[in-house]
Order: sequence, then C-alpha cells, then structure tokens
Amino acid sequence: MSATTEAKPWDRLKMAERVARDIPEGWYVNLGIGMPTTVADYVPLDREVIFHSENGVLGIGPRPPEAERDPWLINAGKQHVTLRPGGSFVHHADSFAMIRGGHLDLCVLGAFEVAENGDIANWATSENDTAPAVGGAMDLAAGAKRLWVIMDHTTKDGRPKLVHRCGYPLTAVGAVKRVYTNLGVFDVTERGFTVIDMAPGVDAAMLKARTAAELHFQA
Amino acid sequence: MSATTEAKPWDRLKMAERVARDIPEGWYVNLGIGMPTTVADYVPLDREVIFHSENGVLGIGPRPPEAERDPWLINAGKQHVTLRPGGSFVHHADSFAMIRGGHLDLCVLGAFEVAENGDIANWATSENDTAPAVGGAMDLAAGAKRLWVIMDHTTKDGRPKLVHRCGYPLTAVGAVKRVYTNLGVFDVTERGFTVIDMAPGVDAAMLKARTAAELHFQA
Amino acid sequence: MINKIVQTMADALAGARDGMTVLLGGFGAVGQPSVLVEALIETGVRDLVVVANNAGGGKGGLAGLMEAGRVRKIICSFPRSANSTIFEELYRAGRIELEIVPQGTMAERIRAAGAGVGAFFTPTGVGTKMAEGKEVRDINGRTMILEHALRGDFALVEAWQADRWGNLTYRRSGRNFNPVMAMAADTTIVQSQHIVDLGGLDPEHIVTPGIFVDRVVHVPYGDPPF
Amino acid sequence: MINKIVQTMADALAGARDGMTVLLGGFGAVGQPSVLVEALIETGVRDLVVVANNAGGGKGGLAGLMEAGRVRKIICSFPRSANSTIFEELYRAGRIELEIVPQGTMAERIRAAGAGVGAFFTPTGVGTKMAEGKEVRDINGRTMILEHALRGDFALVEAWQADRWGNLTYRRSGRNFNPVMAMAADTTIVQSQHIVDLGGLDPEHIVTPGIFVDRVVHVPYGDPPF
Repeated sequence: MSATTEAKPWDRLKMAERVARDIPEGWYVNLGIGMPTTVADYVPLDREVIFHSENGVLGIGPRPPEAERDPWLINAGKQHVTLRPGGSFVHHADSFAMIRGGHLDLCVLGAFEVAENGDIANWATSENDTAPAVGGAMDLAAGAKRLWVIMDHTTKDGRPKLVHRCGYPLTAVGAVKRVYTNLGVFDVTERGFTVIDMAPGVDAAMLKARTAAELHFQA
Repeated sequence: MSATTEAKPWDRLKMAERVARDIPEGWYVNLGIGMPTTVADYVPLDREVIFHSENGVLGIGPRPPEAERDPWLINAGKQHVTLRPGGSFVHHADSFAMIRGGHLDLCVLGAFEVAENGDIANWATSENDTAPAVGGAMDLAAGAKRLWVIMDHTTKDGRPKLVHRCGYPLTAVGAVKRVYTNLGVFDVTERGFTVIDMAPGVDAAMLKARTAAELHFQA
Repeated sequence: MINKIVQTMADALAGARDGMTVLLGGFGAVGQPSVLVEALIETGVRDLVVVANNAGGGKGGLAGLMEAGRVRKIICSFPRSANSTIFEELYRAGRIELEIVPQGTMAERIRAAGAGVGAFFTPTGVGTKMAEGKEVRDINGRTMILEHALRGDFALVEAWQADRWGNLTYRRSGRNFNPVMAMAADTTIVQSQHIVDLGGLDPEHIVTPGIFVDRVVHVPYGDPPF
Repeated sequence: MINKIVQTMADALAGARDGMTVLLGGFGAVGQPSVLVEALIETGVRDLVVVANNAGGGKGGLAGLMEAGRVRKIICSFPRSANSTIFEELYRAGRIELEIVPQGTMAERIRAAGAGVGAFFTPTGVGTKMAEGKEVRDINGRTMILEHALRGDFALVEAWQADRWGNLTYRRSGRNFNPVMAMAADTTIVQSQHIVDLGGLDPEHIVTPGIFVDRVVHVPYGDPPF
C-alpha cells in the first residue's frame, strides 16, 4: 500500500522512547554509553525501573541541573547523574558481580552490527583496530538476562547493520534478544530476525532492502 | 645437668603467654578456636595487634562482662567478644579474602600433629572419621603469611605430636612455621624442627624422648 | 511501585519445592533466619539440600528442619558442635548425606555463583582429602585446586534493616554468610528486624543492594539489649 | 601505636622502583589518586606497567606519567576517550604497549589477586578476540574462559576518609576500582580527603578495612560543593 517514500523513520528520541515503553516496573537495567543512555529519559519516575551503571551506581535518577552536580557522582559515560532514594553504591567487582551474575534484567547497548544468530559487534570496527575500547560491553552482553540493541538500521553510507553474520570483531555470541532501529523492532528468535514493530510508513519491502539477513514477519 | 624430673612444663596460660610475646605490634592475627584464642589475653591493648575472626570481625577486643554482651557480636568460636575502636565488619567472602589472599600476618591453630616438613593435621583424627569439622582451618593454614601451632607436646597417653610425617588426615601441607608446646618452641626450617626455646628444666634428652622427629638445636 | 515486602510467611516462601537447594545464612546463633526456617518446615517441602556453615544446633531452626526429616543432604564446614545431636543421630543412622567444605571455599563458591564465575582455583585444601578428585594446577608458583560455584534455589537471609526495594543492612557479626548467599540464589528471601522507608538507608551504607533480594518479611524481635 | 599516616609524598611512595606494576584507582575523573600519581612522576621510576580503567585523559595524572615516558605498558578496558591524546600519540609511535581487558574481567582479576584466587572461569569474552589463547571450558551448560589473577606491586587509591589503622571510606562513585585494587597490591598507598580519629568511622560503614592498606597521606582539596 504505502510507498517507501512515505516512510517516517523514528528519530533518536523516538527510538529511545520506543525502547522505554517496553521496560516494565521493577527491572534492573544497564544502559550503554550514548543513545542507550537516553532511554532513561522516557521512563517515568513513578514506573520504578532501577538503572545500574558499571562504576558501581545502582538507582540512577535524572540528570542534575549544572549547579547541583556532585563531582563524585557520575555514570559509566562520565556524565553527572543523581541517585534516587533507595539507590546504593558498590565497588567495581561487586558492580560486575551484578552484571556477570545475571542479576540485571536488561542491558541496552549500541552496536555496529547484530547478526540473526544474536551475535553482537560493538567495540571494534576492524580486526586491525589496535586500540579499541571494550569497556564493560563484553561483560554486559554476556551477563545480563536480556540484551537489547538500539542502533540505526543502516550505516551512514547505507550498509545494513542487521546481518547474517557479523563481519566486525564480536562483543558476544548469541546474546542479543531484540533490536530497536529507526525503522522497526526485531526479536532475535531461533529462526532469526522477527519483525515485531515498524516505524510509521515503513513496510516489509523497505526493511528487506535495508537488511542483510532474512526477516520473518508475524502472522 | 638437670634431670627431667625437675622439668617444669609450661601450663596452658604460660604457653599462650609465650606465643603472645612473639607477636609484634601491627600484625593482623587470626587465633583458632580453643587454646589459641587465649593468646589474645596476653597481648596488652597498647601493643596494637589486630585480631581477626572468620565470621567477618576485624579488630576484636577483650571479652565483655556478661551484662554488656551484644548478642550480635561473636567470634568464630561463638564466644561473645567486643570490637576495638578501628575495628570493622565484613561478610564471609571478604573475611576469607583476607585469609586466602595472604593478608593475615599470622594464624595460630591447635593441632593433632605437626610434621617436620610443616604439614599440619588438626581436623580429623582418622581417615574413618566421617563427619569431621574442618571449619576455616584449611583456609587459614593455606592462606596466612605465617602459621604457628600451639599444642601439648604429646597426647594424653604420651604419644608425640611432633612427628616425621603426619598420620592423621592433613589440614595443609608445608604450612607450619613454628610450634609452641608445653615443653618448648620449635621453628620448622628446611632441616626440620629447630628448638628455639625450652620450658624451665626441660632439656634436649627429654625433648628427644617425646618427639617423633629429628630435633635440631641452635648452636 | 516496587514493593518486595510481603505480609505472610506463605507469601515469603511461595514456590518452595521438594528437592530444592536452600542457602541458609547465619554463623553460630547470629544472623540466623530462624523464623523463615520454621516457616519452611511448615510448607512441608522435603528432600532438601541445605548449605549452611553448621549442621544445626539445639532443637530449632536447621536442627528442627532436619529432625522433621526434610533434609536429604547438608553442605557445611562444621557439622559437629556441642549441641549438634540431631544431625549426629541422623548421620549415624545414614539418614542424611554430608558434604564437608572448607569454610572459605564454601563462602567463595557461593560468591562465585552470585558473581557469575563458574569455577576458580584456590590453594585451600591442596594435599588434603578435600583435593581428592579435583583438578590440581600450579598457578604462579602455587599449587591450587579447582572449586565450582555453589548456587541455591532459595537463599534465606537475616538482615537488620530493609526497605521496599530490598536494600539491606546487617548488624555486626550478623553479616557473615548472609550478603554472600543473598547474591547466589534464584529467590532470595529476607527476614528483617526493621523495615525502613525507601531512602531511609544511607546509599553508602547499604550492604546488600536490593538487586539481590526478592522478598522481605518483617520479623521484629526487639533491639538489644534484650 | 599503629600509624599508617605518613607526612610526605616521599614517605608515601618509598620503595617505588623501575619495572613495577601499579594499580591505579579511579573511574573517569572520580576517585583518581592524582596527587599520588604526580608524586610517582617525581620519583623518576620508569618502565612501569599500569593497570587502570582508562589510558589517561587530558594532561595530568596517568596522562602525565605516560607523557613523561615512564609507562612501558598499560592494562585497561577503555584506552580511547575524547581527550586521550597522549596515550594515542605514544601508542601510534609504538612507545607504549597495550593490553585490553573487559572491564568486569579486569575488576574480577584484581579481586582474585586480593582474595588469593589464582584464576577463574568467566563467560565474559567467550567467542571473541579476548578468548584467543585462553582455556575454554563448558561449566554447568555455559561456555567460559579462564582468566588469571592480576596483582600489583603498588596500588594507588583515593579515599574520602581514613584513620591511622588505614580504614577507608569512599564518596559515592569514587568507590569504583579503589577498594578492589587496595586488596591486590604488595603496598597499598592511599590519598585521603579526610583523616579521622581511630574510632571515628562506624565499623559497619568501613568499606576497606585497614588490613589492606599500608600508607595513608592526607590530601585535602575541599568538600563539595566546590
């Protein structure tokens, strides 16, 4: 029906809002640096979601006004944050015990590529990248109960980021459960990518054209 | 010169006092259940020795009068204790990180047998003892920087407890650095047991008669 | 609103089932989740594997659970004590299995389960009966044995203060195994002496963050001195 | 009387030597023992292996140590950041070695060293470049790789409060790697914002007990807000 020219891909804020909608009260959630961090802005405070940061902060609240910043309170992206009532501080080994021990309900990361088998590549853009920054991504990807990815559907020059198999160095194998792009939402299932939502005006043909893996559509 | 009939073996309090004399200020020390615990009574409070207990208490002070007992404050022997200013509480994994990580300067344990190669047997009196209580002894013996043993020189029926090789199930191999008995003090060296002190009236002949291992005497 | 505080023991122990592994906090008489253990007896579940430092003493708590015939196996460091008569009778009669684990290895195996570590090399127990059947390896000049993570279906924990997010503090040596076990079970259930408002605990002083806790039940039994 | 408080930076860093491994606390700008690092530059020691989360940013601290040509190798999780120009220049010029470690694996390797654990199996990094050359094993249905303890000769730590026994507290996210590294070095040296009397810290709220600390130097730089 609708031509792809009518498509209205989600912008970055809409993407973050779309992820936030799917996070229920009570979950413990780690948001990766960059776009994932903005997801928190779309979770209302009265829906109690407990945000975790690798540097030992549990129960992160809204960003503070500049005048109220505590120099000793930052998140993993080195941004100033606040702590909600009920929040707590732990050291790095305990913080990653939470991650590695499967205590986080969800981690949301950005990615360069996600493969239909759930593999994720998000830390190095080439085998020859000699000083890539892995940070906590491998621990989070392997450790959280669920890994969701939020990323543009294609690179700036139009190459698909949803792929059959990752070309970039892996962050973790078979870890991704769901991908949110500017074009749609995709569950990673045993069959591969299953489309569970599409941005306004986006259709199957457009998704297929911009995806380098098979797409399954819900009946 | 002196006959063995004149020997005045140390009693248990004297043994504890003898151990205490060798503990310098600033050491972190774990005292095993039973006789080792009494060593603390002979370290004056102004010689600051920091006593540790497996159940996560660091900086144990003197036993409290019965009326001042805190039901939540016990040592590994389940006795009520006090905490000195500067003391602290940790959980069991952190407490044994102190032990296993080599942070204790000294552990003093009782034993059934100590061998001249430093092996210690202190948790089971027979291979057929089916429910022996090991507690933290193996962790302490393997983990402390120094392991000293305080025990009677012989069993009640006169069998030597300083031996060539342990007959009882081992607690740790090659761990013991020094043994305090009611007859003397013995360093475990590369050559075996070296006598570094003797109770009043005890002589070499008496020690040899009551020891099932070679004894070396300081020049 | 997150609210992990439950009002009844039945709610606290919901999902208890035969054959499960239960981590039981406490050391000596301190930090024992005794009321939760009584409630566990009430549920009637049996064939339990219990991980605890001691094999129960006196009549109540774990000793009561064993006396009721609900424990198939106990994993502990110190089975025998002055008043562990119930365990000893059952053990002599061949009615309970025993696995003895060095206390620090037990604490570290439980922590490993909570921290997502599958197994680790430790010097504790090298050259002893504890090393039998275990992988031995020299690491950095030290001989070590491989020990595996020890996880529970339930952890029963005693705390001093708790809030509705499940944040916990402990009192003095009541800390012991409790914070470690709280990390290492599918369902962590807490009896807490005090319930405080959210925000009532200093974020620097919380020992067990609520992420490790599923349910809290208020069991006040008076502040010391008694 | 035990007194771990030292009065000069020379005393604080006594024993520093070429080729040693230095654990450096801090995450981002928070919890960095910056004054100790400046003092380490002053000692003139070189050929250092530095373990830190980041490869230094801006001009001071670790970046200054690297710029002075004192660092042979850096072990970190996140070498590149907006202002890591000094590291990047040295690295491109082949004048510094780099070992990248996942952040949680780094924390756990350091904790293992402090806890006397020789090595451990973790799921982090399985199937990635991080697993190359490492032992792989399935444990309880999960594929894991073996990682080894990571120990320092010196640990440089920033604390919020300290007493003469070396007991420490931290401030908010200033905790980060500091308590873990404090456990894992032959000599742990602390710069503390505040010095308090012995007994001035609540025994329930001490994060790093003094058993892990060798020297404390008082570096007050004002309470927030600045």
